[in-house]
Amino acid sequence: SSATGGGNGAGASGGVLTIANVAGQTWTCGFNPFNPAVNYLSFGFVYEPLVYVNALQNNAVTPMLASSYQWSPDKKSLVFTIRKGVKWNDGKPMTAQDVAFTFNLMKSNPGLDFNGLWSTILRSVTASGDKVTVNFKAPAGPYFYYVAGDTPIVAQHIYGSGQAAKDPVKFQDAHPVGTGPYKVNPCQSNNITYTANPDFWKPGLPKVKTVNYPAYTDNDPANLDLASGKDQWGGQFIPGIQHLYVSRDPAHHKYWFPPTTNVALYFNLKRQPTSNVAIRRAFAYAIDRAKVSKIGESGYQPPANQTGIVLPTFQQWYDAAAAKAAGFDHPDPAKATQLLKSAGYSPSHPLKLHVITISGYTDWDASLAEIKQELAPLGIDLTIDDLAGNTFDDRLFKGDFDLAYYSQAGGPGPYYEFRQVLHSANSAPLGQNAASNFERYSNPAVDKALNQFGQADTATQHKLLDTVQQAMLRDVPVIPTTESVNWYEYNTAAFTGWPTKSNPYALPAPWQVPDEEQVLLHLAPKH
Amino acid sequence: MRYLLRRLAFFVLTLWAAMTVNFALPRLMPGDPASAMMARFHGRVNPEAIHALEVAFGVDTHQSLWAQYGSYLGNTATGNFGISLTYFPLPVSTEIAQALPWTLGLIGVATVMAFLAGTFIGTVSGWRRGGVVDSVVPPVFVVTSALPYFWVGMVLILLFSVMTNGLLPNDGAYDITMTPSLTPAFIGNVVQHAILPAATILITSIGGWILTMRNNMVTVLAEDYVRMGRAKGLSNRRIMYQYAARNALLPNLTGFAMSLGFVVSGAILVEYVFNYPGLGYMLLNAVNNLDYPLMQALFLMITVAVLVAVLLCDFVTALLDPRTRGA
Amino acid sequence: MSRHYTEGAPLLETRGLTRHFKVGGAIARKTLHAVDDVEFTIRDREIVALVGESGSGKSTVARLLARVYRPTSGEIYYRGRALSSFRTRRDLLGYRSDVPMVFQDPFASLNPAYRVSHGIMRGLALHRPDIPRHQRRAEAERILERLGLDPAGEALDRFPYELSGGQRQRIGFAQALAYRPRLIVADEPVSMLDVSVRIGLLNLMAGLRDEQGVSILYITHDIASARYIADRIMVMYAGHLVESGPVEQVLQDPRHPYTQLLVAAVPDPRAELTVDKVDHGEPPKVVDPTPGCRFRWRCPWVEDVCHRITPELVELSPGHSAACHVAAARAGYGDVAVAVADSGDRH
Amino acid sequence: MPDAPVLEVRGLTVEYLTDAGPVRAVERFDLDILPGEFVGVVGESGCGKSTMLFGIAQLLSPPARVSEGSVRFRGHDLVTMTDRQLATTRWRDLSVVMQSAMNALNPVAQLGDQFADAMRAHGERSRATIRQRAEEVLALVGIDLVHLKSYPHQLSGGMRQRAMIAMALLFNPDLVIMDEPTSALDVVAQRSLMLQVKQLQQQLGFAVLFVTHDMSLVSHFSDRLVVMYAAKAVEIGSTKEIFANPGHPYTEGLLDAFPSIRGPRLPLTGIPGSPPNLLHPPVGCRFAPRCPKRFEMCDVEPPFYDAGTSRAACHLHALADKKVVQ
Amino acid sequence: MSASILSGTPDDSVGTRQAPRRGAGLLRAVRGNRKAMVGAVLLLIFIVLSIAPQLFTSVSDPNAHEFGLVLPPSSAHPLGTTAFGQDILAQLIWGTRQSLVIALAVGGLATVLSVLVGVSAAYLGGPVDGVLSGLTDLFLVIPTFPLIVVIAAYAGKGSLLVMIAVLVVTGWSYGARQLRAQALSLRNREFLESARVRGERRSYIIVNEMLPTMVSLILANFLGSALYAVLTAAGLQFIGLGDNNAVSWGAMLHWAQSNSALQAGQPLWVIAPGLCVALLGASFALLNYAFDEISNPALRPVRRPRARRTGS
Ligand SMILES: Nc1ncnc2c1ncn2[C@@H]1O[C@H](COP(=O)(O)OP(=O)(O)OP(=O)(O)O)[C@@H](O)[C@H]1O
Ligand SMILES: Nc1ncnc2c1ncn2[C@@H]1O[C@H](COP(=O)(O)OP(=O)(O)OP(=O)(O)O)[C@@H](O)[C@H]1O
Ligand SMILES: [Mg+2]
Ligand SMILES: [Mg+2]
Repeated sequence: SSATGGGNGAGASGGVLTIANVAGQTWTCGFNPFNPAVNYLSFGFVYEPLVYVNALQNNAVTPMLASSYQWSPDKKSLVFTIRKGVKWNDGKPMTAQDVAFTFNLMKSNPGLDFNGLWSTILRSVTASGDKVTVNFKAPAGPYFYYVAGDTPIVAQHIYGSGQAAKDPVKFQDAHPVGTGPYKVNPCQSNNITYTANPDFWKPGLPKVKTVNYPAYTDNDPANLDLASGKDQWGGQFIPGIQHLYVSRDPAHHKYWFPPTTNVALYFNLKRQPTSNVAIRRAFAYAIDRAKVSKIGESGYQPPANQTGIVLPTFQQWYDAAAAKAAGFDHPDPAKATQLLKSAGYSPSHPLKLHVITISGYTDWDASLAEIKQELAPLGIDLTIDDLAGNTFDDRLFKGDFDLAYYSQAGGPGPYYEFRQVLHSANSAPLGQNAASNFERYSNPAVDKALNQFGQADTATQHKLLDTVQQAMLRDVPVIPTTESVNWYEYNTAAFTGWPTKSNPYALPAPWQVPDEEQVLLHLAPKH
Repeated sequence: MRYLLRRLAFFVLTLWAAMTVNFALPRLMPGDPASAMMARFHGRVNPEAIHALEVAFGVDTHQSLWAQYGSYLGNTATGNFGISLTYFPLPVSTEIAQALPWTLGLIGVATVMAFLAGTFIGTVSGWRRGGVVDSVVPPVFVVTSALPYFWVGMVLILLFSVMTNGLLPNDGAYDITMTPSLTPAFIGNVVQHAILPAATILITSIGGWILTMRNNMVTVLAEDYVRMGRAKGLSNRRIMYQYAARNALLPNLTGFAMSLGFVVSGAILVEYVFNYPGLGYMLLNAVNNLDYPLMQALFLMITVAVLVAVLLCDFVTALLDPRTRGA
Repeated sequence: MSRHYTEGAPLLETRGLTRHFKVGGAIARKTLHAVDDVEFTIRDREIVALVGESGSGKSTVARLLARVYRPTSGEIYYRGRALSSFRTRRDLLGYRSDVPMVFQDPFASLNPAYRVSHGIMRGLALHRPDIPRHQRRAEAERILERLGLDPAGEALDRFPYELSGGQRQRIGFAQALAYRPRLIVADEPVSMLDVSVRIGLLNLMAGLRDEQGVSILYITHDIASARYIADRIMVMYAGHLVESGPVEQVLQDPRHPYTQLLVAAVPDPRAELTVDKVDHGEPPKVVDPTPGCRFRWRCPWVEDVCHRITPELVELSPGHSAACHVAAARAGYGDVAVAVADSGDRH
Repeated sequence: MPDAPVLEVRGLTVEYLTDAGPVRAVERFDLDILPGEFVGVVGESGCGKSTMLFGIAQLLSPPARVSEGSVRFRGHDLVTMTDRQLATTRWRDLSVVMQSAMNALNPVAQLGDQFADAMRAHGERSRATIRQRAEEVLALVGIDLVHLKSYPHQLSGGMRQRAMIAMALLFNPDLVIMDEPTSALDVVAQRSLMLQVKQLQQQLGFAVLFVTHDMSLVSHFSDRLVVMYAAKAVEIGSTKEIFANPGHPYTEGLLDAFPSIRGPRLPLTGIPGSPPNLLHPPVGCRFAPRCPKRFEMCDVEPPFYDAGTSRAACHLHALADKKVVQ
Repeated sequence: MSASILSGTPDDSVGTRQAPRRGAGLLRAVRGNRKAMVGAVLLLIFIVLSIAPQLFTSVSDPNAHEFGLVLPPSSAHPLGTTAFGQDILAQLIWGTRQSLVIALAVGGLATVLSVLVGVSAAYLGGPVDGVLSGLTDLFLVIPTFPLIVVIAAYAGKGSLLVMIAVLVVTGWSYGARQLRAQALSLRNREFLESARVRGERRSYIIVNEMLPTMVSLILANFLGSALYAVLTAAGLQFIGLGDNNAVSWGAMLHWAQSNSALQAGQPLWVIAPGLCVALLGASFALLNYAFDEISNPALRPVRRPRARRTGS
């Protein structure tokens, strides 16, 4: 078989690209694009969205299966024009019917609807001719990303019959039939080989004809294979990356870690004493985010800022003036001490709090250890409780914590994360599951700003998010400490066209769905 | 025969106990598969996904605890361990079937090798009591038997892989780019990958066998029947194996069965250190991924493996020791 | 206390003393008849020897008397009072101090973790409340001196392994003597000792009887030593008492064929070898035995009746009894046995 | 040369190397055994009887070693032989019956296999011959042939001892060494086994070296008697004569320690005191500390005196003007 | 692992063999045994380190991120620093305490449990024995480590107490089995019967007559459980199921592993704490083995006579 073509360090010759992404498991050879455990193996490679939305370039849109789209003025209806001449890789034509089918499949199978579109916003999806009309229950500007950019389109003739129709949730999809640039050919538990789809609708693409996706179960071998040049596209944390990776071939071994969301300390706002804003502000003054970033995250994840805007990714949304005025941009232990004193705490009478975190997230453990050390001399005695994942969730969702260390999914812009973290609709009383507003923040002004965001024009949108940032600075409901990044290492020896800081045409990690399709379409062998 | 029946009864009882523990554990803890799955994707998926997951896992319809216990026992007995979270939607049994051969291959072979080699060295050391071998063996192997498995593995990695620029592979069961097949190249690759982890198990577990075998030998050698063997003019080889070693082996064999649990425990860490795709590694991965169905099935599998080995030892003991047959 | 006891009753008497053991697993449960229907008496100031081959139940009798085991059936009377009526701890302690036991193995019967004084001092504490604590040691030394252990104080502070076998066995007797016993149950007290010191202990036992009036049940399989110190001898075979009587009489004129075999087998350097027959007899079957004489497989005199009826102990001459159909018949009791057998009301 | 001894032991000395220093468990032991002779060795527990036997048979294992002396068996010195040379002599010409058959039979092998073992070690290959010989010797000692397939734990103590003796007779040896073969049995079985040994010995004509601590046991069976005390022989002579007329106070004491069951009931005294610790044996005569007849000379180690019928190592004979031998 | 002299057959005492006595005798025996000496000295060093770590390092909070990151060994940091800027040597020294506490606590508690279960099973006999020894065997065969892992995964990371509890629960069975065997062999020993005949109560016999004779086995058991505890705890901490924020060798190993210390050129971060675990384990194992030798002279090394052939 030809599956082993990528090995032996010289993978680049012959245009074989090998991906080093630690999945922590061997491949199940299931490619169901709706299964979040494996969707990064098919969505982007085989399945495609209607459009591509670039989070790094202010949501710039690239048409994919939809050649164009049109919003209604009230943003309650969206019409896609489906690209002509696109074929499923089994030779059948892809039509607007397939698109409508995909959305309606999600409607009849909530187990597929991972963005909860039907339960929150979708009203109906219908096809006629080459048009697909999507109707929303409410103005749905921010949902464009989920509907158009984050929904894989599947074929009706596959998912509408047989095994797939019976239980699409548990459907393995061993031989995925999609429109994307690659076909699975073949899949083994230790390696997936993707070969170029000759009938791909963008002629001449992809230029890289074969992609190997080995199943790395652990970081070390993936790191080694990247370092040796055996693999060209990496997506994980490499400790001591200079020593381990870059120095092996400084000319070609590169990395870029664009941040996307915040890692934050969530306060329980419904519990004493964390409901006391003075104490929260004391935290914000006390924590040296730069040091947390350096020690806890080896400096790879940059320090966050109190506005909640991920920098530099979402730089244009940043309310720099407000941030400066608030004074959280550098640690100020004196202020923290004073605030604590006003709340009645001091090193001799310390404030004792527990922070919960997830067992196994060692970088978070290290960050928290650093935070704990920074707070101790000021009179805050932090105890770190490492909890098993679902115990953690249970307590986080129900609000059973003083502080929690956590990070949310976010989206292509700060709005998404703000909405998740701050909107009161995502909150719940203590003891009941909150959706994402775990600190249980409730501020009508913020809710209103977030609600208006969908219909507003760009200038207004900036104003609205300024309001939110000011609330963040004033109320300190959460403290962003560091910024989660897209881990990305790349080797320029054999391939060109990599996304870079100066050409951020997509989020660059190989596991970033469906951005990886854009990268694959940009890459080209050097010779 | 009665002896074996008794052991069989014990086997069944232990198995039942392990299964019951397994049943009880998740029910004592918060959460369900959907939230566990959710927890796996921290920060990666939209919070709305929880609903999708609950549907996907068909989170428990309300059944009485006894009914659940009944269907659990039934399912387990028929090899139905549920659906893995890590490998959703594959059944756990499929995953285990993939890992089992590796564990049996590596740990089984290494453990049996350690046992055989240890028994042999112990035999020789005990036989030549006070000789050169015997003056070195006890202190050295007392120390090696106290080494932490995972640490030995890491030291070996350092010596034979990191410092020697990958002289021996330290990761996985075979090169990730190879296709499993029965070709010499692939088998050679597998063997190469097995060297370091096997060596780790060997180094850390052999001491125990050597020491107990040596001590048994020393005890047995003082027995009159060994002297009798010499008096009969038998060759040393024959006395050593037929008379002394065989008798010294019997208590060791039971010890072997009894301490298998310890060895397997250590081997789990070895698999972890070497990312060896066996049950132990899978177990720790399942722990990291909060894959409870997989975890439970693995724990049960490992228990069964140990129990079967124990049972085998019992059979062999019965075969070698006529005294147990009547008992 | 003595008011519970019957005046004039023998010191110790057993009636139908029986002890069975369950052996084998739960599936194949069998009953081992270690002691069956044994009756004897021991009087004051008397050494009674109990002999018999290995496994015949001698030690079991000793343990029954020392209340280590409870009888399966039958009764032991101590000075006329049934042992089963001793219920309170006080009563029991009283009996224990009157009837101590000396064990076969002088090493095994002393706790290796303690100095040898431990057993004696505990015995004094339990059974001699009249002696105040601080005088116990003096009392212990006194006892040891009487047993010929010199210097007593030093011996008391030794650990068992520091003493020779003979010394240890003396400590064993000292423990028993500390209670002021009436009857010492001595289970093969000298068999583990070297020949050269053995006789010294036998002399000691005889001295205890003569000087302190202690009775001793002396269990042994060394018939010569039994003859040396005992007044009476009892012979056990396979859980049954097969012969008993004054020691000289039994040894000069053994009535039971087993006793005859036993006596003939005893090596006596001062006498000629008398037997030249090889006896391949196997140990008797005491697991689920069938009625009949248990010696019948080895018996040169075996008759039909021996297979059917278990012989009873019959007094063949004053004080001398044997349990053998043939011997009884020869002594003129045969008709009785056969008559009883034919009437079929035994077994 | 019918009268040449089968075994000549000269100055045999055996030491145990212990932490506390060497323990001489057998010291300068001399003994000749003529063909067909039955020699008994008596002595207290721990006086070195077994050690002496194993020293002769070259069966000692560390920490014991023969430090001096020679053991000439049919003219060849066993002490200097190699393992290979020893192996051919063993069992074929010189066999051993151990103290406890319970431990001397391999618990995991059938009786028949253990018989076959010995025969194969001496070059017998034919299964039929092996089986036939095994049946013959079992019949000699009166054990049912079915027991060839039995494991030791399935036999009674007496049967095991007899099986051992049968095994010792597989090859018609010249000398059978027996270490208290009856001590685990009760009197009746003991007597019966001894009778059997005696009968076989007379029938087959091998010599026997027999060790026991029971004086009375040897009295009827042995032709010659060796009395050991504290690692040394103290008296050697014809059994009958020694019993009639002991030449050493220790022998006297031993005889005095056995009550008779037929003679008059006499008070006996035994021997006061206990045997010496071989790590620090008394200087001079080792029995002196316990000896009722000790006198000044006893501080010097006594040589063997010709005490008329026997040879005894006691200075009393010097007083009686007896000659020193060797 | 073997019967002690205290329960040996009478001939053990014959002649020159020296049986140990409690107290002074035991000490003397330890001093005479080289393995025991090495083990004892090692243990002593660790005990001293754990009692007074501040005497050996100037760092008072070894987990503080107060130094440069990933410094190579130097006179200021003899073993270098971690990726978090912690002094490795200081962490080692301070980490001794937890390992030792776990070892001693688990060793002690597990031994108590073994004694309770093993001795009562043997002494009471009958159905009680059946149940207790069945339970013992069960705990013995069920592979404890995966069980602990599974439990820990459900229960979340344990505090020290949870860890000790889990190790005790899973670690007592081996000892209980041995103690039962020994107690069983003692049960019908004549000195116990002698005590019974003397009129002692059952509780007195178990506590005052039986246990003292099992001292050396109990001690061996303690050492065995301590060894088990040290190794298992380190393993658990290593895979991240312990308290990662604790000052312990296991936590050090965990951090080293999760920072790929081997690959990243910081082998000392892995080697040093592992070596400490190994040394502490070795000290227990050596002592344990030595006690075996002391209590069973047959196992002691012998001097092999050279001069003349002596058979084998
Ligand atoms: N606790 C017990 N459980 C089962 N069987 C027992 C027990 N004690 C004794 N027996 C059996 O009872 C029978 C009589 O034993 P006992 O010890 O009384 O014999 P003995 O005459 O003292 O023998 P020996 O001379 O060997 O001491 C033997 O068959 C023995 O195996
Ligand atoms: N392994 C040993 N190490 C040190 N001394 C030993 C050893 N074996 C035996 N001895 C000593 O050697 C002496 C002789 O022992 P041996 O076994 O030969 O005596 P024995 O006469 O056969 O005694 P028994 O009648 O008890 O069998 C004893 O004093 C004993 O203490
Ligand atoms: Mg008895
Ligand atoms: Mg001997």
